[in-house]
Amino acid sequence: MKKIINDPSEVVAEALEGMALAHPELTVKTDPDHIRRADAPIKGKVALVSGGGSGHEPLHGGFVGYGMLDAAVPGAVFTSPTPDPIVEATKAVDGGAGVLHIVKNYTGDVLNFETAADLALAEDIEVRAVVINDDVAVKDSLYTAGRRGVAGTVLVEKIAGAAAQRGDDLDAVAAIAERVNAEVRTMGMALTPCTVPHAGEPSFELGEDEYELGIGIHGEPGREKRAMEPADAIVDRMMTAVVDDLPFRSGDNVLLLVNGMGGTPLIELYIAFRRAHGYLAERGITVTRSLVGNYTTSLEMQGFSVSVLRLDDEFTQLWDAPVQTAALRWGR
Amino acid sequence: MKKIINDPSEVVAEALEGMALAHPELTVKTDPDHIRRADAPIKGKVALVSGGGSGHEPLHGGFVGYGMLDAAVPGAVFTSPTPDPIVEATKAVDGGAGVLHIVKNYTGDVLNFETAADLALAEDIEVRAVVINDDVAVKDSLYTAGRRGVAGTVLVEKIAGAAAQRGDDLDAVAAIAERVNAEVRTMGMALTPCTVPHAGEPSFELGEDEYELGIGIHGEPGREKRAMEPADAIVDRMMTAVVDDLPFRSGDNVLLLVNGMGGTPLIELYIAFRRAHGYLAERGITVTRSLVGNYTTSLEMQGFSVSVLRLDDEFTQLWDAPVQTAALRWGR
Amino acid sequence: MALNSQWVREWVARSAQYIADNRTELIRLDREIGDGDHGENMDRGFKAVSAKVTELPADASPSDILKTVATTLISTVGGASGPLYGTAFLKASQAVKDEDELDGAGIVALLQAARDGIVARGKAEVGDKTMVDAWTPAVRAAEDALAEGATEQQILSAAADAAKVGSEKTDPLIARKGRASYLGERAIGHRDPGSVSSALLLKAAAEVSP
Amino acid sequence: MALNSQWVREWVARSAQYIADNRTELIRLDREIGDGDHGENMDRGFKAVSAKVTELPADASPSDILKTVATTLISTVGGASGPLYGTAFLKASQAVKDEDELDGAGIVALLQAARDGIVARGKAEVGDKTMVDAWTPAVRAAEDALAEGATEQQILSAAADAAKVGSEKTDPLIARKGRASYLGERAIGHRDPGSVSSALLLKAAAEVSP
Ligand SMILES: Nc1ncnc2c1ncn2[C@@H]1O[C@H](COP(=O)(O)OP(=O)(O)O)[C@@H](O)[C@H]1O
Ligand SMILES: Nc1ncnc2c1ncn2[C@@H]1O[C@H](COP(=O)(O)OP(=O)(O)O)[C@@H](O)[C@H]1O
Ligand SMILES: [Mg+2]
Ligand SMILES: [Mg+2]
Ligand SMILES: [Mg+2]
Ligand SMILES: [Mg+2]
Repeated sequence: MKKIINDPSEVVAEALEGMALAHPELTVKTDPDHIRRADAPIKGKVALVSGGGSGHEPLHGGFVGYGMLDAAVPGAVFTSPTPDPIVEATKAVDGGAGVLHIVKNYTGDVLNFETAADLALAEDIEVRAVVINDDVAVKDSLYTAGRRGVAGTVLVEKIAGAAAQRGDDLDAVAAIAERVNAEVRTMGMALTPCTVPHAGEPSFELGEDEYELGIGIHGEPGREKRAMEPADAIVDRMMTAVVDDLPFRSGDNVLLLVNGMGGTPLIELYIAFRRAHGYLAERGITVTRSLVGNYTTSLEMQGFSVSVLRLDDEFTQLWDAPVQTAALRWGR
Repeated sequence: MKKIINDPSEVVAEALEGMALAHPELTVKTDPDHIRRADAPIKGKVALVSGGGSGHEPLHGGFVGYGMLDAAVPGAVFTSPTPDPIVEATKAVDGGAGVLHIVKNYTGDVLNFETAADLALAEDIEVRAVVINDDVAVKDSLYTAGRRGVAGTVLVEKIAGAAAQRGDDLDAVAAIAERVNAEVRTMGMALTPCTVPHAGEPSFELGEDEYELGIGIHGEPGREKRAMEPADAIVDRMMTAVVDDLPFRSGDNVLLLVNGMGGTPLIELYIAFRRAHGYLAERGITVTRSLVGNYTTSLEMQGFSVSVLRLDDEFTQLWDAPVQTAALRWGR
Repeated sequence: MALNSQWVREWVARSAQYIADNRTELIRLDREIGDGDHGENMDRGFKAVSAKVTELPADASPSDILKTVATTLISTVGGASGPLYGTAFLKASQAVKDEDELDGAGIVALLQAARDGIVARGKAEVGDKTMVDAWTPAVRAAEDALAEGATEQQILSAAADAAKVGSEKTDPLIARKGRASYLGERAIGHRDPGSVSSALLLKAAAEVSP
Repeated sequence: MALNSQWVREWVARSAQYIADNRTELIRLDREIGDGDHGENMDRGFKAVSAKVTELPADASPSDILKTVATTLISTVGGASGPLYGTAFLKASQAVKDEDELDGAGIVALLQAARDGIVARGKAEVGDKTMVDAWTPAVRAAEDALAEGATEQQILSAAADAAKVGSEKTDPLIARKGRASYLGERAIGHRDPGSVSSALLLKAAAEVSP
């Protein structure tokens, strides 16, 4: 394991220090760790708080700012944060209009955010939670912990963030977040595993001509190992899983996100985007908004995910609305 | 070699197709390949054209747009483009006020841009070239091809692009570009090599506890292999080379860019940023502007570079001016 | 021999030691079918617990100590295991409230409460390949031992042995809760890390019991 | 025997074949001290050259053919070698303008012009570890052979042999031009890829000479 780190146990703390130094427009707190808008709390605005294990950067800290999150709570690498910092962040950004927790669907995240919400409620803060579960690689059934929350989370945070910024109330913001979650589907793959700093060894093994299909964002093994094949064939497999699931239909307008896992060069993401776009076009589905880059990563893993979100006019407007965060910015 | 590609010889063409589909605000031409602002040529505005081998994405295509480049010309992976597409792009974006070529200092790039400039001149287009050579890892002497152009190029493109956008004439834009180049210094390192698609094998070898110091952006071996050490020690070595070179002095205000090589997780870049910032602070040098992310990459290489640019009020203003490109965007 | 607060303190200390000793193994197990952090999470948590418990006043009751364990685990472990073990110790603390000494019935009540807390939070059943597969057989064995008139030490030993067997029995299972459930059949052949840490905690409890 | 346009055509075809055959080796050499694309660049270029030359009218002169080689290399190779080889063939084309047949003096003039073109563009001297280390000894050997009254074939063979030796002599050098110059002493022990491709081109020229 070679990494640009000092002490494995200081990775999150030192990265937060770096973020604080690089982004004076953010307030970065340690003990307990959280990142929030320097101008929070904003009176009368619904506040959005998200969080989860570290190692997915820029998720979530890179999405704190105007038009998106009010605070992000990073846990240890790939480990849900504990309730304390979630409560702390929730209290710090509540502007009196309530707080929406955006939680990726993992047992740890759900349980810790639940406890935090109970504690916040005990201090008279109104909290609602939306649990994101966009990953079609995992069967959602009685026999699993349910689908995982992956790259679709970014789309929920952007669109719900814009709704909060325009002044929607807590019910409305929560409803929009739920609706985005209901309309987005994601599937991922990996060429290489990743190594959690404190573990020191790769999360799984892959042969020189294998890839892992249906990977999550925690270096967990995926649905199946497959023999390596050309980009277009891989994308087609992923898109079939995504499109058939909702299902997306001819005539739909969609946002297409091709998300790098952290170690994939941008040139490859564009090659994947090309085919994903072609796949949709062949089915009469029109890509009206696009995003290509590293948004929800898994440390240095090489691989990518495709997310498709069905857009309506409101989603499109909220997507286009100004956003000013470290990792996503336009309109101001 | 595992990559998200189809045919190694189609990598650049397919990635350009992907870019065109993802960014309708760009005009992407093939045969010969170049990317330009859809609204080019802009009458009366000095046009900026850059280019070079592919594999450094988002450089240069990701920096085409309002306030930055008017066109980018991608060559094959790590191979300078030939003169034809450079001439084509130059003609397409010339708004009558002349064209500035921003060229990274490699023999191939310099020669091909020179030929292109001659050919453009023959068609009565005024062309000036600025050759970027910010890499302190290479000794600039009679005995080398001179310093390489690396991540500092992004800063030149942004600041000169803003000068052109505010209406400066060709002499003034060229002078500002030269001045940024004179005030910026960069040094890079790598944890892993990268693999050029058509080569199929890694560009160099590195042991499990070695890193390569003074790496360029073409997978070329660096100044020396060193035993792996903590991030802070690595950053200190790089910063010493950078700071002593100009030299930067106590009282300077600077822009600090920590640039990922393509395969480095953002969390590690922030850890490096933290120490680079600390190193400067200890020497009385103030970081007033920051940039952290993958801006000038070397395919999937793991590693990073640090660039420091001495800022004056004009540079700061031009840096802050609105920019709207695929990879750098603010203020609109 | 009835167990007092000294037993709880020693249980905590021995648990912390076992978790530290097995940190790498728990990481390895979690890497196979999870995300590779269970050993790190638990070690971070029990190191914090050890420190906190040492700071407690000498007259802290078993319930007080267990409550400190609970809140410390909740605020330091994170992940799925943090809230689950946190709830377990919180419920255990409530089950032995106002008791200075725990007899066999007290011990069984403590274990039942812990197990019920885990099930209430995590909704897992036996066979779902989680820590419940260690806890439920442990509780049953403890109940049986109590019915047969066993000593406190024997009750805890029975629980610890059953937990270990229960944990081993997770090997052939497909998981229905937690991260391993994403893997479907690929989870077969791997032991659930949370069941292993649970068995370690119960082993510690038995070993320090006089 | 004087050489005509047929020789130039065959030279091109044989060169393209040698470059294709040595593509991987040129890539390997360039990976050691450069950026690993020389074989790919040259192969792309000479494949294009072959196609273009085939399309030329049957009565194209040596100069016409060499000019097509030049412009095709310039517009397809890229990198450092593209403009350098392009200029070399452009100057060679100008040196044999209006000649249908090249005698010994014509061949030497062609080679001199090519070498001078490379030096004018790249500013490298012998010993800088570039393709000039193949071309300059080749030109000298050709000049000597001409002075000694050698045939066209002998002149080209002398040039080819000298280029090969010159290329081998780049092994111990520190580079002063091109990417390998960034490496300082680490370039020692590696052969310059451009000198190898140059030696291949000259070998092809000699072999197809009747
Ligand atoms: N719903 C659940 N009920 C009971 N135990 C669970 C449940 N989900 C997960 N676990 C336990 O938690 C363990 C994993 O803990 P840990 O690795 O620390 O958290 P995470 O899965 O969040 O990384 C699993 O091995 C399993 O025993
Ligand atoms: N200034 C120069 N003069 C002569 N030859 C040069 C010069 N610079 C580079 N070369 C030649 O070019 C070769 C490299 O070509 P190539 O790999 O195709 O281009 P690049 O270096 O741009 O990747 C070197 O091996 C060397 O022989
Ligand atoms: Mg975890
Ligand atoms: Mg090259
Ligand atoms: Mg885990
Ligand atoms: Mg090369």
